[in-house]
Amino acid sequence: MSIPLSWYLILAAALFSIGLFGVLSRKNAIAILLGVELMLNAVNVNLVAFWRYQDPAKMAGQVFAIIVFAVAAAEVAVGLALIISVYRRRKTVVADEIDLMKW
Amino acid sequence: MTVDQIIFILCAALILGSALMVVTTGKLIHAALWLVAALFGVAILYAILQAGFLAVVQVVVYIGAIAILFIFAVMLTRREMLDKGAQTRSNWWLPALLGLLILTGLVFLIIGQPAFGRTAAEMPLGVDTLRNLGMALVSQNAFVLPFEVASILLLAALVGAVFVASGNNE
Amino acid sequence: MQNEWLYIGIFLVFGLIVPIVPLVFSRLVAPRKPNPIKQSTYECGVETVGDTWVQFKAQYYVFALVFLIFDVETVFLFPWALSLKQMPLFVVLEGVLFIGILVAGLVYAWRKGMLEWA
Amino acid sequence: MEKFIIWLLPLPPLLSFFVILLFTNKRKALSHGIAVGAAGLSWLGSMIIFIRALGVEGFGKQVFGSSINWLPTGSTWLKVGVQIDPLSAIVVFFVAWTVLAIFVYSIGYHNFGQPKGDHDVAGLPPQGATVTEHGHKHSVPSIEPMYSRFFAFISLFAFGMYTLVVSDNLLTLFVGWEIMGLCSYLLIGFWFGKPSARNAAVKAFMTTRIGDVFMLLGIAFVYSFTSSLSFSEIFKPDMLQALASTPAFFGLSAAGIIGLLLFIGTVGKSAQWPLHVWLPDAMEGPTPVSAMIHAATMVSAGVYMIIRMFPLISAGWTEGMPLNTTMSIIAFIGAFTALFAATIAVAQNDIKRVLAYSTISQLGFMIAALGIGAYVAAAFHLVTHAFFKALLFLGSGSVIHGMEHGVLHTGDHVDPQDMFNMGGLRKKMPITFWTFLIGGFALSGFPVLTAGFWSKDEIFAETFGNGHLAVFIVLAVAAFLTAFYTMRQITLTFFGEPRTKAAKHASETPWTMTVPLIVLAVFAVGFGWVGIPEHFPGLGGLIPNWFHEFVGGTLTELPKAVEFSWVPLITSLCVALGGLFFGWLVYRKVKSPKQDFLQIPVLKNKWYFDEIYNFVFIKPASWIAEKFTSLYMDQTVIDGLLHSVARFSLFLGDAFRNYFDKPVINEFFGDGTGNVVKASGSGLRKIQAGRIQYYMVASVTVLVIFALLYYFLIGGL
Amino acid sequence: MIFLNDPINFIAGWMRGLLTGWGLPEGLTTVIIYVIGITVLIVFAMVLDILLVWVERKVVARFQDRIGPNRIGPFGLIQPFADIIKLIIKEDLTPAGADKLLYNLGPVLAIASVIILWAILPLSEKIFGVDLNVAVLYLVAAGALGTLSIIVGGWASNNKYALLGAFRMVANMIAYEIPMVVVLLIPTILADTMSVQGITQAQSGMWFAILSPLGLIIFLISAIAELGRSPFDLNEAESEIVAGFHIEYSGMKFGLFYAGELLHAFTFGGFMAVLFFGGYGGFFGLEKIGFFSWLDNPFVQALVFLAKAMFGYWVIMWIKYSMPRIRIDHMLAFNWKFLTPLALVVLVNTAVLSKVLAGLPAWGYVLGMFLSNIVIGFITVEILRAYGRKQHKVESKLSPQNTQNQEQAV
Repeated sequence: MSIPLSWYLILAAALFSIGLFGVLSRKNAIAILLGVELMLNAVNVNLVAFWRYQDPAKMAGQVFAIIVFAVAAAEVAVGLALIISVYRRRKTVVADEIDLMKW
Repeated sequence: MTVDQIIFILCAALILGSALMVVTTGKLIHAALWLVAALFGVAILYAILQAGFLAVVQVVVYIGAIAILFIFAVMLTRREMLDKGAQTRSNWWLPALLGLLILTGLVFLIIGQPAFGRTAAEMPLGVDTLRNLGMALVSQNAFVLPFEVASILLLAALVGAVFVASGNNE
Repeated sequence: MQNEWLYIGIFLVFGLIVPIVPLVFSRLVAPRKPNPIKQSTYECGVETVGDTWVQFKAQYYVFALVFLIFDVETVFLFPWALSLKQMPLFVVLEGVLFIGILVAGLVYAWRKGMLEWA
Repeated sequence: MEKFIIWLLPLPPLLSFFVILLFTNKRKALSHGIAVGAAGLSWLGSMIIFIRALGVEGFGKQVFGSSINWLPTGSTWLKVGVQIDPLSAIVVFFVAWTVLAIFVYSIGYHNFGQPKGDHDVAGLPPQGATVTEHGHKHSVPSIEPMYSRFFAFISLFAFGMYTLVVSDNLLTLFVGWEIMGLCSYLLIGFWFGKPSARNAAVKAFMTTRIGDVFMLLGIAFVYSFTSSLSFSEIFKPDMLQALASTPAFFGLSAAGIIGLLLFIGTVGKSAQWPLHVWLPDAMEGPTPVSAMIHAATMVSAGVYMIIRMFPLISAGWTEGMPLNTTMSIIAFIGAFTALFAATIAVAQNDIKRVLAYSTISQLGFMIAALGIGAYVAAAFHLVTHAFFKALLFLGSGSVIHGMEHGVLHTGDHVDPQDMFNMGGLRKKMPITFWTFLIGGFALSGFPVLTAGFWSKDEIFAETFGNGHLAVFIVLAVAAFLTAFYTMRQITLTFFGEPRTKAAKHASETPWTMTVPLIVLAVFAVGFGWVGIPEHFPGLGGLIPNWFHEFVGGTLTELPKAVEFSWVPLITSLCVALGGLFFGWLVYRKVKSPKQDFLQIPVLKNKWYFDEIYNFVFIKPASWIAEKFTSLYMDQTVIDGLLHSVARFSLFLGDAFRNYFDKPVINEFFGDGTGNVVKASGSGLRKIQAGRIQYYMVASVTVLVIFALLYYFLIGGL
Repeated sequence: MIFLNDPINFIAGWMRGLLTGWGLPEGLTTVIIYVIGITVLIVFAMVLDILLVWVERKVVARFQDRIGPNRIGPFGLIQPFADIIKLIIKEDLTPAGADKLLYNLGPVLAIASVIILWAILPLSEKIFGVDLNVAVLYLVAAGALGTLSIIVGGWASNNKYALLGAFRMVANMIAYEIPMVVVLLIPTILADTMSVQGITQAQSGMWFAILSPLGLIIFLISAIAELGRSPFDLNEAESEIVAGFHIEYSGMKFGLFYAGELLHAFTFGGFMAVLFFGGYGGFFGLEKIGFFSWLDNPFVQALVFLAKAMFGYWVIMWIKYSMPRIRIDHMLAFNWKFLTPLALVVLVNTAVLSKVLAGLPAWGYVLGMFLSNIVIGFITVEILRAYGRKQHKVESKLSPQNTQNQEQAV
């Protein structure tokens, strides 16, 4: 393992930023969720990297990573379900046109 | 430059390149597939980090389930096969700027930390990561509560999603 | 440990190369005389009507949904299964509770009639 | 043993909530059976705990409690747990009684056993049903269409209340707090068919939310300082010392800031000025149960919390010293609210609104008492008030119920809540009358007999004894007004002759409603006697001042009882009797609002507070909205610099949305003053395009900006 | 005789010596050896695959009372090679409006997702690619790639039928992946490991097929569904959607899909052998007896394994060629309302019993497991029969209903 920890962290940071960019810049709600996935993965990379570099005997890192899996799954399931039901009513998936929530 | 450093760099290139495609490509279905590529790269990363279980789980959950879900959603929410018009907002530069700022800031901080420069110790022998993970998940003085709560979270997600997806909740 | 995954990696690469080989080969030897009729979409000889967008059933999505949730839950169960031998019976019951919650979701979807196709 | 019971205390209501919600929605009898059963279980548990607590010598030093590791925070654990100390024992005592009373009462109130309404719909109050008895048909009250749902809600409410009381840390306390906030929303808006109810629900929710945000800030502050949330940790003497000595902002100590933030939470929850506006509207809920929840139980939670936090607030303050800033603010707000609400109460005609404002005012008493450091007095008044105010509300509900019966019977559709439509009910509804009388006298502090007298007297004694004359006088006036409007209410409702046909045909309510009244009446009288000061002439010392010893034990050193003085005693006698007498004198002849000389607009319109809010908040907010909105509209054509400006302005608009137009929203919801609403609405609508990404971009921008600022100004992350 | 007892390590050791002798660095040597080993393994798999074409055609012919390929070469053994040549020199059409890259990616992924399974397939105690400690999940992961290949292929064809076929296939695969994954937990629990070697060795005394017959049945069913073979071949469903997701594919690309399916079926036969029939071993302790010690020879083991795998493959074929296609709504209902709950029940049962019976002697343990499975199976059958009777009444009332569902089922 001749890879310094910082490489992983920087990679994760880059992934996170890209995901953030996607979330902020995409029109399509589904594409926004794609960005969210990238961000979540960035988090996971950090978790696992720290697990490996701190103390592999302590499993907290991996456990949290798995929890993040669960969270990501839940988020995707509900998010996409919402998008689809909105699409059914309003025939659009463009985030800007989904502004029912004002007032 | 050792072997695993080369592997890491290739893998990082794969991840970041695909990630960029995800957020920029015009065709949504391609974005979803690029996401698959990026996530696969992350799985390789886990393998390099000797978290084999997570590597496989990454493939099973993300590529096997989440990506499929995305593709289904894309296909269910399109009127024609090809996406027309720009997929990116007119003022995409501001998010780009923000992303760059955050990235530079983070990199700056990470470089600043000498502690992050270190490389990993060899995996201690006789540590069965997988079994430890199982133990940690279920033993009372560790993470059994998150373990159960996760199932409740997933239950909630399932119920909520099914309820929303079933159109009859006017 | 590392080497196992190296092996898998190489295997994956080869697994991708192997099928490409015949494709390339046939690309070399096979004749290529495309024309619009050949390339038209095949619909039992009938002209294609409309584009390929079909209103798919949301059911597909719901199944994918339930599948996703169950998939993640099973991922939780594998470490549990591996820890059974070391742990007391109580741990088994934890897992059973976990599965019970799992089933509650299934039952809900069932009751909601989302598992019906029509 | 106790530990288990305490852990289990909140559970039965929660279970009943889920069971009713999921399974027994159709089976009305089963639903209320489950709910009442659950409440009974919790009641039993609470009583056991209480008795055992009494048994323990020096209970304040050795409390019941246990806690578990909940969340691993780095190396340490975030603990959650339960604890019953003297204070919470007392509170759990009255909570158990009142909650049980509500549950039983609701059965009768929602006309269980009556036929289904002819055209009742879910979301509207039952309209009555026509039945044919031996030939001729006449209309009777009909059963609530959402009967089971109601019991589910109040079960959840009870769960929240118990959680809040038994929790030994701010976290679970806050959880219970928020659950009750939700329940108040659900119950106020229970008849969501009525627009007024809907708006009142939103108003209450929003207003309390403001308080909660600050409270959450306070909690976070506590955690960041003490890295723990459990009371036992925070209240360690050295910890308090540290908090009191650490300077924070505005020249306040950390303890002061935290106390203030938490107090704002109380202001929201206990409807203190300036966040009092929601409580009167909360009376839209099913009369009177949700009203009773909001008036007798839930709002007590706010006071309970702030009393609980007293050691923190008074950190570095010992009796006799001048008050520190936080305490003075609290004292001021309390006293002011007490007087202010009392003045409004005298001009209300809706029987419930009178009680609502009197609640606000009484809570003001407690807050003021706490502010001047009268810990025990505040707790004492909290308990007695809970009992007699519960009694009063249930009584008023009973009155209204009787009136509704009369309305249905005679068919002349007068407002069954307007006191000017009543009169002479004492003959029609004797039990209600007597219990209401007891409650009213307790509220106005009728000497010696009633509980209210003792608790108020103690507050007076403390304020006077510790030389806070201003507070003393204000409270005295408030007390006089209290007695006055109470008597006004009693007179208008029960004495004189019936002023409407409906009142003529009003009838006594079923036993399910009267029995709780009687039970509460007993406490409204009896509970005062546990707190008689030793040196009280005549009675003093017959019963030792048990309450003082018991609750005082909660604090590290027992607060010394203030020495007896005739002045506060005389004062309280005068204001109480005088108020009652004047009330009777003025209103015994009054037949209609016209003869009521107090129907002056400034009071009727609650000092124009809603209008003031409209002016202060809506106008500027909408102005800003217009400006920034136009900027934003242009930003597609003007160059990039303006882009970011517009983004930032969007952030501002967002902030305004959160911190201004929530008051705005709830204000204009509270009483739809139409055109202002339209103006502000159209103004703000543009800025809140509801486009999630703008909000995200804005917040991220601000995040980055602040990060940069932080780095370059403070330097070094 | 060292070669006969441990061929792989023998050759590997020899080559390692050779290469390091040439002065190559350690890491590179490893890589080279891996590459060679992998090449050999994959080539073996592909050749086997080609033979499978022949086997399939022969077997189906026998099922359908025909002779099957018999002209080219002895018993038509050369037939498949002829097929391949034909497929390669056939013109390869790409429909207009197809998504070129993905269109080509589809078949490649399809066969790759099968080939990578061979990396963990233990041909014998000594002859195997790699012994992952998460092998069981690896199987599922490969399945995920397969799902992806289908949806990609179907989408890229830009064809209604293809997309529909892909959708149905994917819905079908993911649906049946749940009981599959749940059932995969059972060998994991019984063997207390996820590595295929470990699972195989755990069965040297007693097959898991006997400890958990229900698990075996569920695995078989869901495996067939995963393969998308009849009775679960809705992806093709000629009568409804012509040829499903590979309708537009022709020439070698189609050939790849086809070959992938066959190899996949065989591979699943192999995994069934590993997970439930003791893989290369599992002679009930027979090999302990001196006279039978030759059973431990790696080549013998490999033969045994291939035989078992072939048996599994044959069973799959048997079912395929003797079962009608199931309607999609029935199929999904069967999965969600029957198979998944049953699988969960079996899982819980196994988990609890493996703890409770742990103290008992071996025979008690086995008996308990087996009987519990029988009981569960019996109860299930009873429930099904009760349901069936009820259903029968209903159907007899409104029989015309069924035809309508058919169209809706698209």
